[in-house]
Amino acid sequence: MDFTFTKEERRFREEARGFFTAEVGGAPPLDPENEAFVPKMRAILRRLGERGWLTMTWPKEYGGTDASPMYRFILLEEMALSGLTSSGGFNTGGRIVGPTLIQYGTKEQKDFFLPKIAKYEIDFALGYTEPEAGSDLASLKMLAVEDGDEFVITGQKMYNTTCHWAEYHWLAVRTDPKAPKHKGISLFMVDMKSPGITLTPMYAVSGARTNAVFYDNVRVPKSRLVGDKNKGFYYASTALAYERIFNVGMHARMLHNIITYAQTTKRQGKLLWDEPALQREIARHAAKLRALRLLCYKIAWQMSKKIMPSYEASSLKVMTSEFEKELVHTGMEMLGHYGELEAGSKHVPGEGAFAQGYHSAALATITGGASEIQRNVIATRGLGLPRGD
Amino acid sequence: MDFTFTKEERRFREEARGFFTAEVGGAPPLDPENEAFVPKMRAILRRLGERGWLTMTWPKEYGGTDASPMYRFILLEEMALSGLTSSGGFNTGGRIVGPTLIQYGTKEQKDFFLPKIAKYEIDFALGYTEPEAGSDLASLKMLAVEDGDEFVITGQKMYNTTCHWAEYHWLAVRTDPKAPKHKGISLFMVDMKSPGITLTPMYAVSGARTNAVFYDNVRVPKSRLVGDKNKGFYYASTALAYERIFNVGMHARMLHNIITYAQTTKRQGKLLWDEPALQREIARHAAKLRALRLLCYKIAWQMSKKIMPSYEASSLKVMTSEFEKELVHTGMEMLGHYGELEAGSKHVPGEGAFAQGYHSAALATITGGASEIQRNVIATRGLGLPRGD
Amino acid sequence: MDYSFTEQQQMLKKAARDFLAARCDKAFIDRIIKTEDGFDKGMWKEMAELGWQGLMIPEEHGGTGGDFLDLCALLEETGKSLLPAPLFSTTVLGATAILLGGTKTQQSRFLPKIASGDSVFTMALLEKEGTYAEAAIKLEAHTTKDGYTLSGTKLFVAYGGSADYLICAARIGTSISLFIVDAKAKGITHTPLVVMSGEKKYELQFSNVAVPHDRLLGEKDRGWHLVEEVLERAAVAKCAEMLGGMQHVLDFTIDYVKRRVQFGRPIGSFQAVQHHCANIVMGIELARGITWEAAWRISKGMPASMEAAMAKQLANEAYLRTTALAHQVHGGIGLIREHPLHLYYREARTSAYAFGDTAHNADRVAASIAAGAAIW
Amino acid sequence: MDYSFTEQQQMLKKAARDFLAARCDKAFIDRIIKTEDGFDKGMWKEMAELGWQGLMIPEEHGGTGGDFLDLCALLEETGKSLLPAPLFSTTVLGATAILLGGTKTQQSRFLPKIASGDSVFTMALLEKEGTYAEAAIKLEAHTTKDGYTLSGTKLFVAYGGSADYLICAARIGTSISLFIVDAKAKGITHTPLVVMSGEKKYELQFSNVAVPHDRLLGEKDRGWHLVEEVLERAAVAKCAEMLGGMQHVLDFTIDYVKRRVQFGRPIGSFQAVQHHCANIVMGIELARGITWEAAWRISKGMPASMEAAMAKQLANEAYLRTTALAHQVHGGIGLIREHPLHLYYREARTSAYAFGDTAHNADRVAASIAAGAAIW
Repeated sequence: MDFTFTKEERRFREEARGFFTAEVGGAPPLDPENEAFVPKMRAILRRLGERGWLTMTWPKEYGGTDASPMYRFILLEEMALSGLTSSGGFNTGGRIVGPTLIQYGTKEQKDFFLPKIAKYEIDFALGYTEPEAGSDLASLKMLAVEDGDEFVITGQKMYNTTCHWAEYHWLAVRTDPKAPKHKGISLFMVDMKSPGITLTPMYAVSGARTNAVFYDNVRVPKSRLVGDKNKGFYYASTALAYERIFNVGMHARMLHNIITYAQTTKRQGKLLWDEPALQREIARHAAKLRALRLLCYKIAWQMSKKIMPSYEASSLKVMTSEFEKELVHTGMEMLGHYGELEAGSKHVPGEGAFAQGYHSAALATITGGASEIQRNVIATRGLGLPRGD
Repeated sequence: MDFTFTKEERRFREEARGFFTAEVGGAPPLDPENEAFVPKMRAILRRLGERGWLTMTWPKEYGGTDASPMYRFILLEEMALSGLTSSGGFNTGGRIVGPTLIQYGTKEQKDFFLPKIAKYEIDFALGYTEPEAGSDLASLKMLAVEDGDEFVITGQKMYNTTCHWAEYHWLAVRTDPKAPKHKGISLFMVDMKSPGITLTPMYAVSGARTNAVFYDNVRVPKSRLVGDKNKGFYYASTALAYERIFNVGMHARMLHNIITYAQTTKRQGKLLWDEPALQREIARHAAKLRALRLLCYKIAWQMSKKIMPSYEASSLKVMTSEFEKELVHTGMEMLGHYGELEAGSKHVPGEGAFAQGYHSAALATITGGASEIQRNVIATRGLGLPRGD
Repeated sequence: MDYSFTEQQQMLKKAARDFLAARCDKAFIDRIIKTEDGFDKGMWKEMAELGWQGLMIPEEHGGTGGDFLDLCALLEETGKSLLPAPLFSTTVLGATAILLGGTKTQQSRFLPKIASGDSVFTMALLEKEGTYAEAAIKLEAHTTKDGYTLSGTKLFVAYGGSADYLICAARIGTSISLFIVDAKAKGITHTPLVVMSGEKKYELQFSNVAVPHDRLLGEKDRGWHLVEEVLERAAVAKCAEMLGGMQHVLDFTIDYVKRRVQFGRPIGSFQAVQHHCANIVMGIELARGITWEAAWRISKGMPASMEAAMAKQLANEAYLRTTALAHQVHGGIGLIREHPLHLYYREARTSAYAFGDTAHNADRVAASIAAGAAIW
Repeated sequence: MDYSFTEQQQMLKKAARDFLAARCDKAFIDRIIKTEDGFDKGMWKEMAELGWQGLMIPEEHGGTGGDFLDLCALLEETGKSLLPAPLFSTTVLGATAILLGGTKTQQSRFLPKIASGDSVFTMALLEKEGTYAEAAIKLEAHTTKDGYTLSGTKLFVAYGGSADYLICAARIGTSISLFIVDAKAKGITHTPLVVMSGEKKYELQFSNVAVPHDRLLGEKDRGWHLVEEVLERAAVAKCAEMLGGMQHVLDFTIDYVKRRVQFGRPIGSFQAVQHHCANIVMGIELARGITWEAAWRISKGMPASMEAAMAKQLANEAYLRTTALAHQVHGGIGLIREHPLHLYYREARTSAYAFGDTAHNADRVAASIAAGAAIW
């Protein structure tokens, strides 16, 4: 066993920390629920692209450096520690599209998309969920019909979060309505400016914008079909494997904020910190934070050893999102009446970070695979229990 | 609304309390895990029988006084408060067999059994569970075959807790192996001294004895069949309705013991009680105790209004048993190393009541219908959700 | 023993449900909570005609002479609909304080205006510390020949911007006195706070605000006792309101999981969803009984501080858990603002602070036990 | 970064698994824990031949020169089997104390006897208060011309009846010193305690027990420091043992729910059962990483008190939850003594106290944070 990073990994961490400190250090944390956040975040991602950091783990022939997933993990962890959210659907191109194209894309697709993704000139919006296809993604209904050199697509997507600014839609649609539902789905890369696409904005409890997306006879060239027709569900599922790097940098910031507030705020003449019940809660969170960090490191290590994590990713998804809720709960209870104040209010604690955390935490255990589905995966894939439902 | 008992109810409570104080007051609590407990408990039940208290709610023609279920509830609550367990399968005759016979029994059965049950001259052992039929009771396999005036029964029962002392077995057996599984079961009252019955003792984690029961061609007269043949599953299910009186008297004792220990034990020069985290835990338990008591009163009140509780009983079963575990957890954590001592050890706190509580709590959320099954019932019967499994 | 509402209470509740179903849908709430007042004045008058503001006010003062339990029964309904209006602050805080502590003159003067819907009341209690503790009251009252002048800052004052009168707690030396203050009096500065839920809250800064003698509420220097009496009622009334909210969330959640199909079947048939729903039910049941017992005790004039503190703990826990689990079974649809769930989720959070958070109420129960109160 | 055991550690674990599978089944445990000694002396010798007692002891003293991490790897296996033997007390408490604090002479004298299986060690630390606090040590040592005499009472001494030597903490005035005491010395009275789990525990009463000078362990008056070093290791080693136990419970639980059929299908296909199992897995994973990091840090000589306190909190929680949920999915069969589950359920409870309960370790972490320790 060895729980240290290599000298090179540590050096890279220093470099990444330096970069993020320069980019966001000092300034108040960017507010991901704010519209102004998108251009700022995209600018930062472009600067990451300039350094080749978005594609480190890609093969050299596609502009990467064949770096170990550990580096990508370190980058994301430092990013989260700096206060930049790692969620929100940013860099879907680099996280999901690029690796999928490298494996299944045509030469033309690779030549066209990969350099743009690497430099963050473009990004993609995930186009999976539909009103009737949430946890049960395979039941999606949006239909693509072949017509000469094109597919004609009609239907509705739901909660496609970055559609209002991403250049492309990474779209799952039904191409064979007669096949078993998992086997009639294909993936397309659709230019968001295509005629026939309309968006209806919707706002999450956290204030973040998401969209209902309507396709009305949208024509997409066949050259934008990803891999083989009707294998889209499989590609989409395996693409998730590239996403199995978790970190608890954000959680560390949240716990830090709680501790700082407790150690600097007096109530009835006593520091909040001096409440033993709160101290014990914080101690438990600190233990969990460290333990989760190790599990995150472990997955990154496994991936660097080419061991593909399976249920471990589900288990980390559940644990990190539920831990987020526990932290939020401690924070909210600690704040008392101040906990009801929102960003922008006089007297709001932590520049609104606590309230924002309360709203975001509601999403954490649902988006990206609800905890219930993840527990099913742990039980069936991880423990080999028979599928029941 | 009105949250008071009537004057008559209060007078009866005083009387019951006086009785139990005289019977068990002062003496250390009887240890239900101890073999010596059975004769003591049976003696107390006989004295209850002498007073007519086992059958108060029965119709006058069968020796009862047509009393409101509220009286039976008060009796059981006072019994639990006195330290006498209300579980352990005692008085299955009065709780389940009597009411069922009153509704479905033959005149001969009523004449023979009801007076004996009322005076607690006999008791019954519940004979439902089998090795392959636990939560899924309807899948029981023990077989009864008609032979002239008798049924011949062969098979195995499991965890039939009071079989080693009860006079009769309240036995569910399959009488029609070809019918759908709920529709081929009948109930019998079997004399435990019948040739062909053998018992293998087993001991629960709590130390309480239970039994595996083997029937080898046991001959039972047809006159001991309860109601109609093949309707036993229905009778057994409805019989549970008579059992839907819960109380939290035992929980009150447990919480009282925790508070007393905390208020009289010093550690590092400080009373345990002075630990604010413990105080908050106790306060939460105290709130839950009062709230649960009200829900218990509510069911008793509903029954006295002839409103048959349905899912409410399941919800009380889950809540009281899980509350028991929470209390035990608080107690065990509070005790520190002393919590590992068992009854009979030097230095054991609470005469072993805490350790006994730890062991008993393991059973609480399983026996009498596991919490998972009860939650299914709440969801399907209480909320009308569609059956899934 | 009787766990049911009287026929009259049931009629009151039914009328309230009908009125609110017709008048207080999500679009109405979304619109009203963005207004400066935070409530609809026309509707406020209609509520008065329905007898809501005067429910607990004696007939001689223009009310209908109901009791505290009646009011709680009504608040359970307004809690279901998240009614955005100063009904709680006017009745549970304002009218209660005047009923408990007011002189005959004060009662005759103010109660009819409450009952008629002419006056909106609220309480200005909390200050910088944000806790319900006597020591946290720093706003000072100085004696003048005509009465008093008040100086200091109040926080989290519900409808502090639209109220006509404030019940204001002020310090005179080491003790607290209460005053009925004109909310628009000279010297009061109103700053709106941005809060999670629909109830408008304000910071009020008092700078030498003159208050005449006859506005002293209750005995001088014994104000904190009166505050505690009001807070006990407010905690219980809040529990009733919360019960309505959580019950409504349960109702629409059950409705949804019966209809929503995933994996070829209604999601309500999945055990995980069923158990979440069962857990919501149990939380609500636990909070419900003790809330009504506390309300009943108060309406009968019996001591209820232990019950109130217990009820608030359990209601806080239940409402938060209800909305969290409801989110979980709703999935995506529950996470967008078009869906009502997020309003309840916000309400659960702010309600949990109101009139004592969970820790505050646990500490009160523990203090009672320490002082020898029986747990049974 | 490397989360795997070395090949050597894997071999050690494999050999242990094979040995324990052959020798330590439930019937063996049931029999042995009823004996007075609480362990099988023949087996103890065989364990020594396998190198277990000497695993962490340098080769010059007859051991195999492994490190603390190796020992923890072994204890994970003995924890799976609930091995009833004083292996923990002899190695983690006894050998560790002598390795950390013993003089060369003491090491040469005692370590070979530990490695060979000739001596059983334990620690006599806890007293009436039952806490791991310096102030709780009241047993007094008085200086005599030949050494010391000890008087007082020790509680919860593991294998206090069958051990050959005790590492005993005693008070001399305001500070603590440690002694290596002959467990059968004149003046020691042994009273067995009835404990939940298989480990035999005793009360030891010391009445003027004579201890020669050369049995002082470590520096006089600096004994508590040594105790803390031993406790830190003991907490982590206990976590490793607990991890083995909970993993084993998970394994046989999974096996059971795959086989057990109710309602026409394996109960492992019910979502409620699946989620219970998933919750067990997550609890174990959480405790596992931090336990091994702490063990690794100790074996590398790095500070590990924060990690140890964190690991013990999470291991306590995980083992208790594992056995509770395992009971829940086993139903009836898991509730009878014929089934091994109840042994783990008891072990989980007693392990949660060993070398610091959850509150104790939480308070340690909180104290570190208060003193400025980084949480990241």
